[in-house]
Amino acid sequence: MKMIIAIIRPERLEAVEEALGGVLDEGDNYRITIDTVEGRGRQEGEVELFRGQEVHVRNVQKTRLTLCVNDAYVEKTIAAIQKGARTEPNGAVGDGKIFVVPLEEVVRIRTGERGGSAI
Amino acid sequence: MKMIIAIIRPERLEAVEEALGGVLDEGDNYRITIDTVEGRGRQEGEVELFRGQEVHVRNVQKTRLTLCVNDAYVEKTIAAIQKGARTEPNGAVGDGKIFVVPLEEVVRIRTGERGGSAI
Amino acid sequence: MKMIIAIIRPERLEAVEEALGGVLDEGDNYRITIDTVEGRGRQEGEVELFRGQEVHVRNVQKTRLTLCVNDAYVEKTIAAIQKGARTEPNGAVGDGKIFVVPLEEVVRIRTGERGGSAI
Amino acid sequence: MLTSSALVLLMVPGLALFYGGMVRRKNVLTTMMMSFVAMAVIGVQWVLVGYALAFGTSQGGFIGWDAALVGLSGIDMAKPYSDKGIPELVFVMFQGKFAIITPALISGAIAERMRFRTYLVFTVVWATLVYCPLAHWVWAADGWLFTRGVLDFAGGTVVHIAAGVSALVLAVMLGPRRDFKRAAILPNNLVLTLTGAGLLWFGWFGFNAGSAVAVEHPAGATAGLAFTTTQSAAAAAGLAWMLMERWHHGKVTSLGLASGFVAGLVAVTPAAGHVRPVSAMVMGALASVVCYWAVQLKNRFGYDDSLDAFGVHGVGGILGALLTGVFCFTPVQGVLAGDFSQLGKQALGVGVALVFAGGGTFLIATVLKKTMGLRATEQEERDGQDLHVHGERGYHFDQT
Amino acid sequence: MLTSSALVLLMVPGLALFYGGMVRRKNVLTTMMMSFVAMAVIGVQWVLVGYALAFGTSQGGFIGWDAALVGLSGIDMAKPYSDKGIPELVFVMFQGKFAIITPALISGAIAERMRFRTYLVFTVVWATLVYCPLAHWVWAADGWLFTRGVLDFAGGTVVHIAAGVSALVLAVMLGPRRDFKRAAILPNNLVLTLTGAGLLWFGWFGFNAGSAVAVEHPAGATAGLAFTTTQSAAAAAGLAWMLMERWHHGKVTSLGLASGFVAGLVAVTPAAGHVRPVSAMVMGALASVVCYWAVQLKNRFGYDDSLDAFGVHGVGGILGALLTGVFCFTPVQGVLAGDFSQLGKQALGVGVALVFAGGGTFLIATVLKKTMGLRATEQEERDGQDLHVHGERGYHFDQT
Amino acid sequence: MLTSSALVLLMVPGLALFYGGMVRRKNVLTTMMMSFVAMAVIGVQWVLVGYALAFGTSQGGFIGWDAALVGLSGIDMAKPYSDKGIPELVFVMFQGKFAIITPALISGAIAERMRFRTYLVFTVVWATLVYCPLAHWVWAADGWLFTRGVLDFAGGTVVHIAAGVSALVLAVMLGPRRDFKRAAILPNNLVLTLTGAGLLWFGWFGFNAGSAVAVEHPAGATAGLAFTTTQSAAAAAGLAWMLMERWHHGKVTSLGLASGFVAGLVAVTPAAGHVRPVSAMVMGALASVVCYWAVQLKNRFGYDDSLDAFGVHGVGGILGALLTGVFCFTPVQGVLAGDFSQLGKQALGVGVALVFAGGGTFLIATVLKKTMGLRATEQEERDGQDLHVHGERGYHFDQT
Ligand SMILES: Nc1ncnc2c1ncn2[C@@H]1O[C@H](COP(=O)(O)OP(=O)(O)O)[C@@H](O)[C@H]1O
Ligand SMILES: Nc1ncnc2c1ncn2[C@@H]1O[C@H](COP(=O)(O)OP(=O)(O)O)[C@@H](O)[C@H]1O
Ligand SMILES: Nc1ncnc2c1ncn2[C@@H]1O[C@H](COP(=O)(O)OP(=O)(O)O)[C@@H](O)[C@H]1O
Repeated sequence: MKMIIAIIRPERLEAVEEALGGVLDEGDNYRITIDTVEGRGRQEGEVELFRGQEVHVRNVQKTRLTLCVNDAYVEKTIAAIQKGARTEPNGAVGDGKIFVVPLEEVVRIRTGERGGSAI
Repeated sequence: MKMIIAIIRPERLEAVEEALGGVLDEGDNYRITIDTVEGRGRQEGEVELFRGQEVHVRNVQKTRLTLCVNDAYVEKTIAAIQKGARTEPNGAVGDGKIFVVPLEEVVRIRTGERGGSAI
Repeated sequence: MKMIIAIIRPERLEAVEEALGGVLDEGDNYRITIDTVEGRGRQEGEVELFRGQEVHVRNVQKTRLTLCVNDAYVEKTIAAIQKGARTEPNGAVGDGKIFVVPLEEVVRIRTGERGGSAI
Repeated sequence: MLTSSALVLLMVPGLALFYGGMVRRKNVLTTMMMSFVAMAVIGVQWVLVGYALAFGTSQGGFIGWDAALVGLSGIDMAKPYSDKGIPELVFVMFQGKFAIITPALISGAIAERMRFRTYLVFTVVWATLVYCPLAHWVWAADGWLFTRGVLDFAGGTVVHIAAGVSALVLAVMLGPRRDFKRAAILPNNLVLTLTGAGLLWFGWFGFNAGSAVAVEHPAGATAGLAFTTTQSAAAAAGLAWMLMERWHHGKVTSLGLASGFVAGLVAVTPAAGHVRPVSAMVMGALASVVCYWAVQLKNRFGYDDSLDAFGVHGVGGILGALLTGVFCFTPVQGVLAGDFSQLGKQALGVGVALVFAGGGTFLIATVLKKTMGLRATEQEERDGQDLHVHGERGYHFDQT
Repeated sequence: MLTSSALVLLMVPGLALFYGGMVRRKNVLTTMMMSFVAMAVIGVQWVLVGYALAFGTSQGGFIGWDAALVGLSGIDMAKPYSDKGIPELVFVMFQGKFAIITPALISGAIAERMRFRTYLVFTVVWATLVYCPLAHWVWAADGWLFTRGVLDFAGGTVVHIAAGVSALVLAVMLGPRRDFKRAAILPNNLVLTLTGAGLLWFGWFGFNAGSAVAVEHPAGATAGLAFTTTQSAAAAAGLAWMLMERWHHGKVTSLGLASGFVAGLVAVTPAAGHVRPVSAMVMGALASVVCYWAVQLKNRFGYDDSLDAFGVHGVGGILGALLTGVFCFTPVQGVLAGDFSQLGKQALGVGVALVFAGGGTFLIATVLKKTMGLRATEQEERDGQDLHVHGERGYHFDQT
Repeated sequence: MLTSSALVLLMVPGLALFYGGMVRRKNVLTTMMMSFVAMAVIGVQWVLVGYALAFGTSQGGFIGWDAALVGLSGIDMAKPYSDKGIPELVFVMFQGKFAIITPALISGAIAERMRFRTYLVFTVVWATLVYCPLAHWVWAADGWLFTRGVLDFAGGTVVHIAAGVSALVLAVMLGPRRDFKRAAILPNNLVLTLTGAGLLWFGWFGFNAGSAVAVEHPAGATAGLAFTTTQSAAAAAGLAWMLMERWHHGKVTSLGLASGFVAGLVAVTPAAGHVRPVSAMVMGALASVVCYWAVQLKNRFGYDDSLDAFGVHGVGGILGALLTGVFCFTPVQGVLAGDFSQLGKQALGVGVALVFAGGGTFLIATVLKKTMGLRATEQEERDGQDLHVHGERGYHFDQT
């Protein structure tokens, strides 16, 4: 089992959700956890104005997705995220990254089930 | 050492905190990190209204707990979270999950201590 | 590759960012993901007032940094965070912790690159 | 006068913000609605029957009635009200604003747990059976308390004492919120509360200065005096609350400053056109000190007056009504001039309001408890009423 | 009268809050600015030429003009306006507020997607070519609709119908937001919307009661009546919308209550000084019911009137104008008294406003579409206009 | 007049929102309190001694005093003020609002770093030693600047120049915030700032139109003129600031629009009843251009006028006072009519205000620096003063 953590542009969330719905078994009810983070990378931050003065905000708002999946689904999931999150046609700086972390155990609180079937 | 990540209902946080206080050594000063996320799973999202029109919000607000513990405490911690987070009497869809990730190193910034004693 | 997760005081972020800029190759463009969490540990929470009554808030606001780095950079990164995040001169309760989790794979969405070079 | 009515109307959003800022995010809308909805339900009730009950021809000093006033249909739009020189409709509207704001004040005590629909019904019934008679007694020319010389310039007794004691009764009957004293319950948005306090102060000038029209027309000297005492009392009260807090906890809170302002405004309400500016300052300062400690009582006795509707409006109103008997100098003299009789009359007014409004609320709430239930379900209380009752959330800051 | 003008000014921030709270966080500033900016651009336009066009010497009943009114330079500051006893400058300012608020109302239909600079240009052109003539026709002593006896007490036709139908035309021409119906679009901050509704109600008293000056001076009976009907209609409408929602979805929303208030206020605007309080309540309640269903239409027909500028102002305005012909009793009698002629006149006014404002908007927008483009870029729409157009974000809650 | 006083009071919450929205979240409450607290402390000071010092019997044109005015005890509540036909108490209250708002304006320069309790003391001392004398000089019938013919219709010199220059002196003495220019400091909530600007504009009508009573009673032509010029200047200034920004950065910010409004209102304050509407528009537009560049100076010279109290109020006030000498046409003629003498008088007023307020502030702040310390501790500045000084946080959006 793996925990897949992806950092994407907020505006691509819609497309990623659609792509995920296509590859994961549960259809539209696939499981995911989402939060909002600030990212810093190669992408330039925003410039805001305050009474005629430019204020450079180094960090950019990003959306972070966390999906825990069984090994068989890892590549499918990565591919779906990539497909949805990439800016057409060739990708752009700031499109984000996908990180894969090993996952040792999963427990479904409702039933107490563990492992692959609980995921 | 493990990093235990649990996604629970916000309203159960109180009960989980109580249960954790019972099993962890530090009593009420056990260590935890908490943030708020949006979750999607088998649970139905909220329905809100906007001028007579139903708006379906697919995602549900959840609370995410992160606890890093020594191996000996993993099962105790899981049990405590399960106890606190489960909707009586038989659990309900949306009660959440617990994920366990391997943790290779811990550093306490204040002292520079590492490993199990720093946790 | 490792995922380094650090919980620090919000007010030390500035210093940590500076220290990281010094050790990571990309200079000021090193990559990081930041979010805000609530922490509970040895540190006392805040006391707020509501019409003459003290309200104890157990949790403290903390900043969480996530940096994914190649193995060669792990110690440098830890050292930089420690340097920036520690309250002078001897550290204080609440300075935070650094956690290191194994990272199995990285994908750069823009290019599809994987592994160490994508990080 | 029309301007005054408009100002008083602004107190409703002011109160909604004041209260709405103090509750938790999950209840911000329901708390604000408890104020706003009074504009709708009492707004209709007042035109239909409320005005007739409060200011119709007196039936023995106990209640008003005039079939012609139902729906205001019998009011000649050009007819001036008694000898005041203003059209009666203007008077109806001005009084209507008081009728609207009063039940809304009560909502502060029951925030975050009262069932919304029961609250609505309570509001209408209370306005009809408690507010209208009391207003008649104190303000109508033939009202039995008015004829006995009880002074209530702009609603200390009718508005604040009545609302405050009813709030206390309801809070006790409802029981505390499920996590009262257990969890850290903190205001979701004190910016709203401060803004609300500002609007309340602004609107209060309409309340107090506008009430001068009951005494004279065109508004002039008395209105000026009422304006001055209102301003002075609020300022002194804000200062006193701040000093109180500084001494007690070493900090000066913004909620404290706002609460002080409101306490001072409440206390000066019955006195506004009757006392001197310096007396008003003393009244305001005293009100802050007394209300500050009254608010601490709830922790002592364990009732959950969520936003201190009783602690501020009830206690401040009682104090103000009594002190009016002490400091008044026009049209009658008070204790300060050696005359204790007015104080006695004021005490009578206070006593009657406490017993009548408290008792009335108890009866109404008992019936409602048996029929509709007073309290929100536990799930509603946990998740917040905004989502369950209104299908909304106050803020959606995370949408992309 | 000055006070009334000030109150009407407050409707602009009120509207900004009302609309600003309903959009998504990423567009909160641009939506608020669409209201505020009217204070700047129409504020200048009105002084320069707007007043001259609307209230200058009538050129055959179709448009006003007086070179001396350009920049208001020829107005003797002490000269009273016609026989109203108020200085003409005061009248200029009062009317100017109407000219400011009207185009701002339109912005509700095109929120979250119209190009900001095109909106600015549209606003000025529309105010000059659509609003000023219409105001002249309906309100100037020689205006051709006025002389035909069309009643529009405080702007039902000139303000609400004109803005509403223009809003609809623009919304259709712009097309829906890119994620309309696809994504869950939820209001970022209903607290703002409720507060805005409160300020609107407050300001509306200036709108309606102040308009009484067109009838009499000093303001008295008519102002009192207008105040009472305004209040009654809003209250009844709020209540009706709530009941509607309760019946339809089992919930009572705060946005619904606020929308009901506004719908009632819109409907009573043309009627304020002409109908009885009880009639106003009926008008308000009917307006809520009709607007509620009108708002549902957009889902049926697929146009995206983002914040229901047409659904509430357009529909409410039409209904109000027609019902004025039904319920009016002063200075003329309506259908209720068996006289259908006023209803006919009202229908004429409605028809003219619909055709003229709708057609005018269509022409202006067509030209602008060809020259400047009506719509924000897709990227701006995705990220929100706040950042792209204004270089700002509404909230920065995460800074340390 | 009472209404005007109430409107001016609303400027305090307006200013609190305007400033409060611009600081970082951690200081939102302390910044808002710096405005609100003036209602408490100056509210009391004015009744006790302030009014006596500013408007008591003149002691040689330099200061007023009347033992009978202390605590307003000697004012007969029915006595009209001089020949204005309003009760003196009304005049006291109207002037009191100016005394309250002025020190609050200063807080914009020192936001996010001045010690709160020192600010409180500063406020009272400054109001007594700087504001009251200056008000006496410029507005009292025997004030030495008044007798020399300096025009200051509604406080350009007494309020805005005095506050602005004092703000600059304090900002320089305090030094910049610790992360000034280093970190990205962004406004926590521009919605508040826009709302505040709206309330300020609304209140400013009270400021300017109400001041007409100093000239005539009942308010009429002059009030109408003042209202018109106020409106015109603000509109033109908003537009000019927008165009300026568009040209400079290619964007049009909401903060810019709001700042333009305020700059225009400031500039027209001394001129409101003395210039024509078109002149007011020119003044407003010029004020925006000049203030825009003045605001950029702080980056040049490195002082940290956090929210531009000097850049907008100081510079706008100076410009407005001088331009009054250029554009005035009633009761005296200005440069435009070929008469340079009024410009000289205006320059005298400006010079005196700059030297007196600037010097006075320097002295007071020097003493306070030695005794109480001007600056918050570094920890307070880091964490924000809300938590340390007030034991509160502005928003708790994360509670469940
Ligand atoms: N090594 C990393 N550690 C933590 N976060 C990262 C890392 N690399 C990228 N990110 C996150 O991903 C986001 C996108 O990265 P960026 O470098 O802008 O994209 P790209 O890979 O297209 O150059 C960043 O804003 C940051 O939040
Ligand atoms: N595989 C997963 N990956 C990421 N998050 C998950 C996963 N499974 C569950 N979650 C999180 O847990 C929450 C509860 O899951 P849900 O399926 O509703 O509960 P249940 O297991 O009772 O059916 C979800 O909202 C989601 O945030
Ligand atoms: N074992 C842990 N699991 C999860 N979070 C932790 C753990 N230990 C520390 N933290 C986080 O780090 C923060 C600082 O910890 P604290 O105990 O106050 O510091 P110190 O190590 O200096 O005593 C906590 O608020 C919490 O968010």
